[in-house]
Parts: sequence; C-alpha cells; structure tokens
Amino acid sequence: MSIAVAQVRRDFLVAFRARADAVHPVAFFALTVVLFGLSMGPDRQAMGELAPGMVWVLALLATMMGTDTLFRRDFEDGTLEQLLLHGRPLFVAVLAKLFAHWCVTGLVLTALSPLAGLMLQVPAEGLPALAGSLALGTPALTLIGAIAAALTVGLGRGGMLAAVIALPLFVPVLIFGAGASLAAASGASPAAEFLWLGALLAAALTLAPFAVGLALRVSQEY
Amino acid sequence: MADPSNEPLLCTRGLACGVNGRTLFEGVELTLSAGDLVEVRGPNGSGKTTLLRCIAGLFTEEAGSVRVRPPERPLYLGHKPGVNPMLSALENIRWYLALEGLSRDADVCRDAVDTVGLGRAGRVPCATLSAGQRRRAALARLVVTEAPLWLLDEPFSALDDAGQDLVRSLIDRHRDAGGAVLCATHEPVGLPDAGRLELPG
Amino acid sequence: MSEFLAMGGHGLYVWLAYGISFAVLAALGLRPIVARRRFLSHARREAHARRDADARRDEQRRGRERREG
Amino acid sequence: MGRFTTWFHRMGSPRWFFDLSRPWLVGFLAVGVTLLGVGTVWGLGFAPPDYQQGDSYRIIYIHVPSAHLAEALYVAMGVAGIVVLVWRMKLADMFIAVTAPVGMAVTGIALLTGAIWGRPTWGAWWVWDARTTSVLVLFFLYLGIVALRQAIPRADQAGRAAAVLAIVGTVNVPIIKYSVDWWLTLHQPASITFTAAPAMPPSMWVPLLINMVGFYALVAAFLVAGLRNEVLLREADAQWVRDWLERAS
Repeated sequence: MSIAVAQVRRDFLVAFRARADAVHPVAFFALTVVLFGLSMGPDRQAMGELAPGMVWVLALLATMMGTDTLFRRDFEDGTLEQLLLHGRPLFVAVLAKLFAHWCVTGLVLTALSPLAGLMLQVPAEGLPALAGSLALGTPALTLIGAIAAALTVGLGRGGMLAAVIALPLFVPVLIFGAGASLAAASGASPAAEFLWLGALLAAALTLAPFAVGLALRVSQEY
Repeated sequence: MADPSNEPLLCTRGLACGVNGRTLFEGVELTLSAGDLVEVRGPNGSGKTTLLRCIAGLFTEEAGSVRVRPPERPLYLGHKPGVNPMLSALENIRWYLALEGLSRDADVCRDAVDTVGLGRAGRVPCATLSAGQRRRAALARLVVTEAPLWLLDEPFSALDDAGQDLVRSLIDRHRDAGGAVLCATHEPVGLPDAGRLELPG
Repeated sequence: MSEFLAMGGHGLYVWLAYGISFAVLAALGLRPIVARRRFLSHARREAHARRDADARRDEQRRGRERREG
Repeated sequence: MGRFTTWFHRMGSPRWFFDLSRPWLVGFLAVGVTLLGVGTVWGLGFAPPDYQQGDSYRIIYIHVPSAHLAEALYVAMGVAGIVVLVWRMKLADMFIAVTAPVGMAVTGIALLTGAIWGRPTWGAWWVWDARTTSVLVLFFLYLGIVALRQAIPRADQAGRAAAVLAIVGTVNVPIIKYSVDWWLTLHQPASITFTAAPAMPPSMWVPLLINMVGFYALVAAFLVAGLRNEVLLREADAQWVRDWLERAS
C-alpha cells in the first residue's frame, strides 16, 4: 500500500503547490456567473428559473478546463512514463491524482455554488440542492473528463479535442445535476435526481480509473 | 523455466520497431548479462530512443520479443527528466523510492541528492533549477535504484564535465554490483570493454 | 400522381427528408469506389516507376560491365 | 485449436478477409438496394396515411431505420474495440476506422430526417424531443471518435485510442438514452410523441421492417467495400497486394 500513500501525498503536495493552476477554473466559474448575471437583464423570476442549469453548465466547463492540464504536466515532465514503466497498478495513482485535483477545483466550485446561486436569483430553498448536486456531480465530471484528458494528453493541442470527446459523456450527469437543482428550486423533492447522481458517481468511481489508466498507457506511445 | 539467477538480464530476439509502416530497425539480437555495458550508436532517427523505450515497455514492438529478467523493472532515464518541477529533488526521489517499492527513509534520499552534487539546491522546487541541475536531480535515481538493468538515453546531455564523470562512476559502480547498462549515446561513453550495437540509419 | 407528390400538403418535408437521405447514401456508396480508383492509379504509377528504375539500373550495370570487360 | 477459434484467428488476417469478402459485398448490395427500393415505394405510395399526422409520418421509413442502425454501428465499434485491445486484431481496428465516418453519416441522416419530420408535427425545426436529442448526442459520440483518430499521428495507436473511446462510449449509450428520455419525456410539453412503433397496422410497419433490413444490408455493403480498401491501403507493400494488382489491372 506504500505506493498508494506516497502517490496520494505527492499529488496533494503537487496540487497544493500548483494551486495557482487551480485558480483558473474557479476564476472562470466566478467570472462567467457574473457575466450571466449582468447579461440576463432585470427579470429576477426568469433568471432564478434558468440559473441552476446555468450554474451546472459553468461548473462542467470549469471542471473540464482543470482536468485537461492535469495529466499534461506529468506527461511533459516524464513522471507519467516512470509510473507506467514500473507497471504499478494505475488505478490507485489515477484515483489519488483525481481526488487531489477535485479537492482543489470541484470542491471549491461546490462551495462557491450557493453564492453563485444567490447572485443569479435562485430561490433560497433551491440552494442546498444546487450545492448537494454539485458535491455529487463534480467528482463524476472530473472522473469522466479525465478519460478524455488522458486520451488526448499525448497530443499538442488536445484541449479542445478533450472537450469534444467528453461533452456527450457528461450529458447524464448534467441532466440529473441540473434536474436536481431545478426540481428543488421549484419546490419538488430532488430525491430521484440525487439517487441517480449517486449511482453515476459510483459507476464513474469504479470504471473510469481503468479507462483512464488504459488511455494513459495508449497515449504514452502517440 | 531456466534457473533465474543465470538468466541474462536482457534478451531480445529479432526485435523490430516501426512507425506507420516505416520500419526503424529490425532483427535486433541483444543479450545483456551481469556487468555488461552496451552502447547503442546510430545517426539521428535510427531508432535509438525507440529501442530503449521498447525494452522499457513504453513502445509496442512490431516483431520479435523482449525479455527483461523479472522481478525488477528496468530503470529508464529518457529525454524527459522524470522529475516533477513543483517538487524538490528530495521529494521526487522519495516518490521514486516508493515507485520501486523501496523503503523511503530520509537519509537515503539526502545522501542521493548530495551524491549527485545538488546539496541545498536539492531542497527547492526543481522548476527553479537550471537544466543541468534538473538533469542531476534525475540522476539521483541512479544512486538509489536497485533495478539491475539500466536504460540510459543520452545520459551526458546538459551535463558539465563533473556531471559526466559522475555518470561514469555511477555506471562503474552499477556494473561492479552485477548490473547491466544499455546506453544510447552520440559520443563514446569512455569506459573499458563497452559492447556496441550499431543501428543503421 | 400530383396528389401523390403533394403528400397531403407535407410534400416539402417528405421529399426533403428522402432527398437528403438518399443523397447521403449515394455519397457513402461512391466514397469507397473513388478511394479504390485513386488507390489503383497510385499503385499502378508506383509499380511503373519501380519498373523503370529497375530497367535503368540494369542498363547502367550492363554499361559498366561492357566498359570493364 | 477448436473450429471456432481457428476461424476467429483466420478471420483476423486482413488478406483472408479480402479474398472472402467479395461475394458478401455483392450480396449485401443487391439485398440492400432491392429491399430499400421496395420498402420506400411501399411506405411512400401504398401505406395508409396516419390519422393524426397525415402523410408527414412517412418520413419514419427512413428516420427509424437510420436511427436504429446509427446506434447499432456504435455498439459494433465498442465490441470491435474490445477485440482490438484484447486480441490486437488489425481487422477490428480497420473496422472501427471504416465504421466511424459511415456511422456519423447515418446518424446525420437520422438527425436531419428527425428534425424535418418535427417541423410539420410539432411546428419547429428543432424540438428537444427525447429521441432526436439522443440521436444528437450519438452524433457527438461519433464525432469524438473520428476527431480522436485523426489527431493521433501513429496509426496503430490511433486505433487503440479509438477502441478505448468506443468502449467507453458504448457503456454510456444506454445511460445517455435513459437520462435524455427521463429528462425530456418527464418534462414533455403536452404535444404527442411518436415513440410507439408497432401500434401501427401491418400495412404500415411491414414496409418499415423491409426498409430496416434494406438499410442494414446497404450500409453493410458500404462497410465491406470500405474495409476492402482499408486492407489494400494498409497492406499496400505486401507481395499478395502486388500480385492482386497485376491481376486486377
């Protein structure tokens, strides 16, 4: 188990040291929320209805931005090939890396979401569901986005390509995430959506790391 | 199964690698036993790096076979340093020790960083080091590793004379301890009884 | 016949849909044929080039043998 | 080795496939063209109009087969992906390379016919109806594979990357379909949805079945033709291709 502990500690240290990188997705999220707030016009009620879906889409885009740089750094400095070389099970290393990365981006977005919700006139009873759905959704988005990022890490300008690949895979998480916050905002119980989000997260947690490990091994040889 | 102790450290049979149908090299027969040093020479694009990466398991061969004596995996020093710029040389070597499954006590790491001549520079993030120093941080692996087979891809690049002597001494120490080294270089390593593998252009 | 074309007033949509679909299917059908023809001409040109090169090399060798002989 | 495994491994060799696939190509083409012709004429000319939608429903005779086939082709790529990664079979890799663009075109047909059909039915060129939306997402899944394959310089690694994405995509297809269906039918405005397939009288669904088989056969012919070209392209400097060229020209 020592490799797992060492890997987790290393990735937390790197994520913490490279927190300047983690500011980009969060800054992007905050900025776009403000832009939406400005451009939506004065009608509070309309904005409140659309806001949950928008906050979710912005969180999705911000996560995608962060995930793409995630593997690129390890690929370019050669630590990724050392990991592959030693035939270590990638499952652990990938999970550790994504968890450290999520703490610095996804978790921050989730914490900011009530503030963003308030700014976009989301009714008060909708805020807990918005934050709750993001708490379950952003890790799933990170895991799924990581597959696309891992497939394109060996290519120079993989960024846009990773987004094109990940977009359709994000659809279920986006639907149930936005659905949960919209349902709560309109007073209905978001229980069904939360159950689905939990199921999607569980599936992503168990399956995605294998796909990411395989994708990293393949993109190593581009 | 042959008795593992006298099985060669590395044995390739009819090894061929290519990219998009264009063959880089073929029919490479290579056997490395304890104490061997083989230089891989050849013009640019002859596939020196590809050969090393193929043996390291980072490149799928087109034909032939590669047999690295288990259980240890080979050490691979490539163009990419394999050192995370956010971490210091010390932190990188701690991580590398865990990668090889060795105990990560502090003085082994400190000793390795000092041996490669980094000293205090070994404790600051590698991003702030010069290319030569970062190369030395990568060389720290050669001090701590227990991998019997070394695959070095142009180990002398970006190193001053002292650095190059350091590499030679590390290779000597490794060969005396029963290890083998496959080294891709443009100029001779300058060590006694080095074998030679010429890859056609 | 004319009311068949009119399709109960929805003629535009029905024929537009079928037109596009069969156009795409025709394109899918032609694509491999064009690719095959391009491959054949390319391969044939290469074969001729190789044959000419061999012929030229034989010519030079016979020339050298006559001079040395 | 058992009979199946020898067949399976021989199937893997592109040359074996090339020599054997000629009759399949002709067969699929003939069946496809005739059935599609019969089904289309029957569906357009002889099937009774729908009591609600009148004649615009006749678009289903091209929309439903193409949407059905688009999804089947994607899942087929997922299966081929497993064969590529597990047995490293070149033919399976070629199958993905050939099927991806064809599948995208077929999904395009399903998307366009779905949108055109939506216009008279729901009064708008694009309606976020569950079926048309899942076809749209499927289109992006295909786009991902085609774009990934083109972006990777090394051919066999492009194949393995596309295989990984095809498998991941195939796992997601049912999840996407369900979530889109749940989201859009749950919040469906009070307009009709045409998802009930066999509630039609035989004179309506028989041509649909004929077109379905015809569509599958015709596209199968395109895939076999594409695969034969891909085999020639990738084995271009092999001796058997040169001999074949002599005989062909």
